[in-house]
Amino acid sequence: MNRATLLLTNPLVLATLSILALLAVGETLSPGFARGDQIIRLLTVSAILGMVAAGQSLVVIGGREGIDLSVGAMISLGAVLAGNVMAGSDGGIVPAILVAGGATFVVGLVNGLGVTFLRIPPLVMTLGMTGVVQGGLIVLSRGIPSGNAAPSLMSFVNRPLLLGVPGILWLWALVGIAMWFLLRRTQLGYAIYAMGSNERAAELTGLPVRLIRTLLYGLSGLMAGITGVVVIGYTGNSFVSVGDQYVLPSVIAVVIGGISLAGGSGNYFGVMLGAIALTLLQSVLITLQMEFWGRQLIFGGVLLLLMLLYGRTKQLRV
Amino acid sequence: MSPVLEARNITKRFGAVTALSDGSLTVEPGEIHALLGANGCGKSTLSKVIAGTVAPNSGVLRFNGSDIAPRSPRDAEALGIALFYQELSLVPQLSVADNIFLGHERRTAAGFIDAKQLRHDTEALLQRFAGVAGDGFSADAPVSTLAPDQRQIVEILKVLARKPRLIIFDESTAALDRRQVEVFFDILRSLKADGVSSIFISHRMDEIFAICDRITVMRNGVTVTTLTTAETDRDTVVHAMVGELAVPQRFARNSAVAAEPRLVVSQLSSRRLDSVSFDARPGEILGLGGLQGQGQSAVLRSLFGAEPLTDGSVVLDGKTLTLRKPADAIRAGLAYVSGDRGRDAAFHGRSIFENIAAASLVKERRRLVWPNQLKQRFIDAAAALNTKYDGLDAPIGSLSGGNQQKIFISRWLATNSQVLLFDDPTKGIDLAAKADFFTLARGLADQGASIIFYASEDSELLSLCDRILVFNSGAIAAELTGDTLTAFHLTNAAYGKAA
Amino acid sequence: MTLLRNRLWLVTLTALIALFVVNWILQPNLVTPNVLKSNLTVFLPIVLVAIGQTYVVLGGDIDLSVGSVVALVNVVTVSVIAALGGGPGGVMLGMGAGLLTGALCGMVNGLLISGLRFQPIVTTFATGIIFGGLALLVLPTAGLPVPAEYWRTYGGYALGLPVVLWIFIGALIAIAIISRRAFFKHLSAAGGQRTAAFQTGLKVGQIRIMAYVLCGLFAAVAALCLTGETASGDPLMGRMLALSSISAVVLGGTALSGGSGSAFGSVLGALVLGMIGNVIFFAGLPFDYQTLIQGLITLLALAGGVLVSRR
Amino acid sequence: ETYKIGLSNGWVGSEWRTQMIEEAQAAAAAWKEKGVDIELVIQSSDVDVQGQIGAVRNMINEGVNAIIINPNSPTAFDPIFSQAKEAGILVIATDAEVSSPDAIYVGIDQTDYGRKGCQWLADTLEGKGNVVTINGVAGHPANEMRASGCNEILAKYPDIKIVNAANANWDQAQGQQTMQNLLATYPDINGVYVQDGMAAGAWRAIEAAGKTADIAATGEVRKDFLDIWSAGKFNSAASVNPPGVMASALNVAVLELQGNEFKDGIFGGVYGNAIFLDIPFIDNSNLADALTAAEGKPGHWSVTQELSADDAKARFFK
Ligand SMILES: Nc1ncnc2c1ncn2[C@@H]1O[C@H](COP(=O)(O)OP(=O)(O)OP(=O)(O)O)[C@@H](O)[C@H]1O
Ligand SMILES: Nc1ncnc2c1ncn2[C@@H]1O[C@H](COP(=O)(O)OP(=O)(O)OP(=O)(O)O)[C@@H](O)[C@H]1O
Ligand SMILES: [Mg+2]
Ligand SMILES: [Mg+2]
Repeated sequence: MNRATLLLTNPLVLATLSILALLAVGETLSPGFARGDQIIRLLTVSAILGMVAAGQSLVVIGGREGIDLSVGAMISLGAVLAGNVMAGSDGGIVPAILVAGGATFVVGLVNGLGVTFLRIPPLVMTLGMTGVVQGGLIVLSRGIPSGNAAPSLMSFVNRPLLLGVPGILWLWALVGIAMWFLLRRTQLGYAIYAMGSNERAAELTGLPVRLIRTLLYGLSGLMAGITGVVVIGYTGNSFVSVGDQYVLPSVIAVVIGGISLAGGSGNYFGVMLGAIALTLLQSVLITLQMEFWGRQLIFGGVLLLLMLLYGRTKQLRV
Repeated sequence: MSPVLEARNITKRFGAVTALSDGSLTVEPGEIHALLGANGCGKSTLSKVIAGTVAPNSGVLRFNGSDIAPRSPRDAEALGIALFYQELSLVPQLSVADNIFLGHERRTAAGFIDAKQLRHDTEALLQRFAGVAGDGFSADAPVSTLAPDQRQIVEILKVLARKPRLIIFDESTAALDRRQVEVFFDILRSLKADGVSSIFISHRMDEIFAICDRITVMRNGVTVTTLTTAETDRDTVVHAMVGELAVPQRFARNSAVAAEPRLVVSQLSSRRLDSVSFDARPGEILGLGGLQGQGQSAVLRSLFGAEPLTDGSVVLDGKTLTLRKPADAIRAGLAYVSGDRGRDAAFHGRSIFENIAAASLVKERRRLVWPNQLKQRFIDAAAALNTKYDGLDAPIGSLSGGNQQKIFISRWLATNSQVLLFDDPTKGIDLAAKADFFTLARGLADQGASIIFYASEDSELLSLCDRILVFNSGAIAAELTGDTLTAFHLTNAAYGKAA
Repeated sequence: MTLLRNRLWLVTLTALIALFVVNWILQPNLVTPNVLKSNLTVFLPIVLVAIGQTYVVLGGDIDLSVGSVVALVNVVTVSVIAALGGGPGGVMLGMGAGLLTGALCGMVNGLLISGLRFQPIVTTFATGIIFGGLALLVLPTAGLPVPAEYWRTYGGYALGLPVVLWIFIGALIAIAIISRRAFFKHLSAAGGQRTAAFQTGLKVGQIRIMAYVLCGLFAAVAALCLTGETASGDPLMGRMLALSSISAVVLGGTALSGGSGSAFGSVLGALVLGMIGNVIFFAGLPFDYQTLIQGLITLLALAGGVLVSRR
Repeated sequence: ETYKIGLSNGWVGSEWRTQMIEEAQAAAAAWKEKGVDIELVIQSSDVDVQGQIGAVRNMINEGVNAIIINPNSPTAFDPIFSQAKEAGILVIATDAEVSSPDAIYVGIDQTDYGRKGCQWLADTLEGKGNVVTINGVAGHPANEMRASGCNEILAKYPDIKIVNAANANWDQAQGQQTMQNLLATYPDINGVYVQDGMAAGAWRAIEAAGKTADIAATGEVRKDFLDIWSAGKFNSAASVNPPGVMASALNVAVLELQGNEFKDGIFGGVYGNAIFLDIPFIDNSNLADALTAAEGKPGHWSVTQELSADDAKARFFK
């Protein structure tokens, strides 16, 4: 394979190209689409998706068919808890983050325990957990005022903080750096790739595989909870299904970002690009003047095209 | 007589790796033809090209006088070619019978699977290995419940059930014990009598000289020569395989074994072990011998915390160890190298650096990883074994099997462990790599390490070990030292109760 | 224990019987022909979809698009029937068009995933969006009633037994036949160890496509049943079927990693899921606890099923 | 007197539905004072159409006197409602009309809901300007009816141009994101028709773009939003779909069960089986009243209205 094809099959390059292409299409369809402030708003939405996808990435890289379908319910849980805790006051932001993140971290750990110690397939465990968390939310949110976002949280998410860029984007950048550091500079990161690649071998080199896997699901929960806090900052208040729309996009962003669903490969920068590409695609579709079904066809079709570019599994005859 | 198979100038590249640059092979009707060569020289790749599993980049294949280009294993099978896959082609979830006749199920008139016939045919085939196949080997047993040797037998029977004209056996004896190999050889001979040609790939020189008519030797993806067994000898073959490299045959025993034991193992018991007690000294290479599956691997894995113990104690340097998980053993200074590297060692798709680093990170409790602090150490460890690789950032898959195994040994050299547990580490690696390994093992012992070494090949134990514990049914049946370190005593002890 | 390993559905059956007994206690008139028939009518679509999903899962894949396939088949069927004027011939053609649509959807999934080697989860999610979009194109909003004979027949009796029971029996016969074909073994092999299946000379690609087609077909039959139940078209129908069919498959003892399991188990799994809903209903729980309790019981059942199969 | 009444709700994604059921429960309790005992059998969970049909079947098997349903489909219940009728059970749909001749509908006219919102918009824009609409779930009957009611009005104004119609699935966050994209694409939007929770999201986007003074947009009627509306001095108005519709339907059901007969000629609607309730409308003229009514209520509380038993009797029965 020569350099050029190698470059073209690199997920990072592909995602970047998709982003540029989508921006060009958007700008052509509606001038102003690729304007600076508009791009920042798009990035804000991407950041929300990107943060859930961070947890999703860890779970997927960790292997054993890792996937977390309960992130949606956990975002809702985080948002509802955070809304109630901060109840519209700035002083409540820190406790809100702690409560939301803490609760979803625990839910995630339960997912992890089910997956590792009871050996329930992740798809099934997290799907089942979704039902439980949603049910819990309905019980929880009844009668309790579903709270409001604190003003500073809302301006952190929606208004420029530094250099014309909202705080949420700085936070996302921080998450990106933290993910890089975690995956490339800590024993935990090395262990995640190792166990994703070959669990048995990881055990035989002394890595506490089950503990780590449990922790990964916990971290995915934590990221979902924090995303919930961000979401309530974005929408102002919370409701029980606010997180549902992020579940499958978080998986798709991971795949577009070049992380194989088989585990043991990929990195978070690709996922960040994947989240941006996916958000852009949805935006471009909204600006298209067409019936809903037409947008659906294009959305599905573009996903398939992306699959064609780099979501393909290995050939049997090599 | 025209040859059954002619392969000429076959080339195959996997991305950047050239697996075959000139693979050629000619097999006569009714011949047992050995294909020999170091790890990674391309034997399996050539076999897979012939069997249609791998698409060659160029080259010519002729079968029974006409050009062929099998595009799938199905095509090859239709021609009468079958391959025993080195890594086996069994479906663990299906039963022995289902596996053997997969794709060849007899059907009733209505098109349903004829379960009765299937069972009947399977039992007829199993009959061939009756008495040597071990417990739990039946037509209905799921393959996932079988031991490695039993799986190899299923793969052999599966190949036979296809009634091919040419069979390639790619390391089909790797997990078989002596009695099983004998049965297999009988099968080979009867195939030969029926005019079926076989290509036999093995790293066991004795087997090749025992059964093969001719020997084709490959090196680095190129076929170097074809010899007639009757007209050649071991040394000639070895020279053809390794080129200029000399292979030391015996390794001087260490005279300076310390008197005080370092590792004292008493009364180890578990599902597979029955009160095993022994000790190991610094500077000593302690061998574990006996027929396969008598508890040798179980001892090593138990010592490493990878298999649960029901009873017993392990004392290292005067301290009693608690071995609940491998990390306990690693931090106490133990290391474990398995011969089944694909399953037990390789982080597929990850870099060589990551493959080496894992154990050091655990042993040294490094929470943070700064690659530059570790690189030199890893390069040194790999160099100690003459490992050939492109750089620490290359993926592990770019190396041949033998070189991969060297990396997995380097993984433990880098941790500077003092007690090394080797679980058939040379399985399926070539002679040159074995020689590198033996030299290294002896060197480590000389520097004061204790080595406990299990090998499925007796000759390896005899040439390397200072002392051998012979296992039978999970217990130590005999201890061989000094004058009793001979093939005769070893075989005797191994078969003591079993036969 | 080996008995259990090969007959995982026995565990599911036990759970089903337990739930049935609880249901019976809570609802004394459960064991009357009408109520039983009524329950079977409710469970039949998920049973059928779960059967189809089993074959895909056995082959080591997954189909998240079944819900949209059901919707698409439903709107195609009612539209064709309406276009042809609603006579008996039109109904037949409409049903035929529906089955064909289901098979085609399965074929598309199969070709993409097996032929072009796309990743199954994301691919069927994408095709699900596309099929859903097509359903909205065919019938933009719910409506278009089918002739009364259609749903009267579906809800009625034939040869002394309810039609829904005949369909259920037909489905059991179909899975019994499939499980005794070589195809079933080949599918298990393709899902259990794909390279091995390929090296053995199986047409792995075709086998996986066939599994998707079967899945599409069973989804289509489910859609025809739903059409009989709802007597009309609804482009948003069946949105929960994908995930609940996967739950049913897992409850029935089929491994999500492929290679082992049975469609019969999935039938039981689907019935268990349905009975859980019944028990929740008749337990008379406060309404805001219904979702939570249902979620907990379902999770416990899934966990329990997986656990037992591991022993 | 004792009646057993089944309440079926097929979606639990919003507090509106919770309030709907709570108000129905309160209405049932209120009948006790009149000497009528009402036992409620409630099914309220996220189900698809056949799941809800299952619940209705269970209610029939349980032997209820009446079933009040917020249906997940307008047409899918025809066969099961005919079975209910055969069993002598009164079926009343609320919130969304059903096609079954064996049921009646008691609720608001969703088309009129759309008409009212867009009439206000057209009046506010003085009959000219660029308008975008953000609708709920495509293909959902209530959404389609609201959209058609709105379009019917706007079509009367040749100078009003609908530049884009998007779908945001009745989701607040999607409403916000969609509005953001629309604002970026069409810098000269004058009016927005958007309904329910999506409206809060849309207004958030309008606020973020600093265009509250330039754009007239419909809103919604949860207390949260009323507060922001009032504080931000939005140019807004909203039709109210009161959660009390189910309670109203319950009152009608009891009256019917008691043997009262419907007046002649009161049925109308798409399927000729509907009796419509009034649609309250809130704009800046009566916003203050709505805020007074909402005082002390939780943030998710929606402006509501219930037809009392006596009023129902007077209006609909002979
Ligand atoms: N699928 C593959 N992808 C990439 N490289 C491969 C693949 N299969 C084989 N190789 C490489 O091709 C070379 C030849 O491998 P092959 O398996 O044919 O060797 P071999 O002679 O059978 O060795 P061994 O004795 O260890 O079995 C090796 O360098 C190996 O790493
Ligand atoms: N339509 C049916 N009606 C009744 N029982 C059925 C039906 N289909 C399958 N079964 C039974 O359900 C069980 C599971 O079916 P399946 O064929 O998957 O299992 P199996 O382990 O292959 O069983 P067998 O050895 O009998 O083929 C079998 O015992 C089978 O007889
Ligand atoms: Mg080989
Ligand atoms: Mg069977």
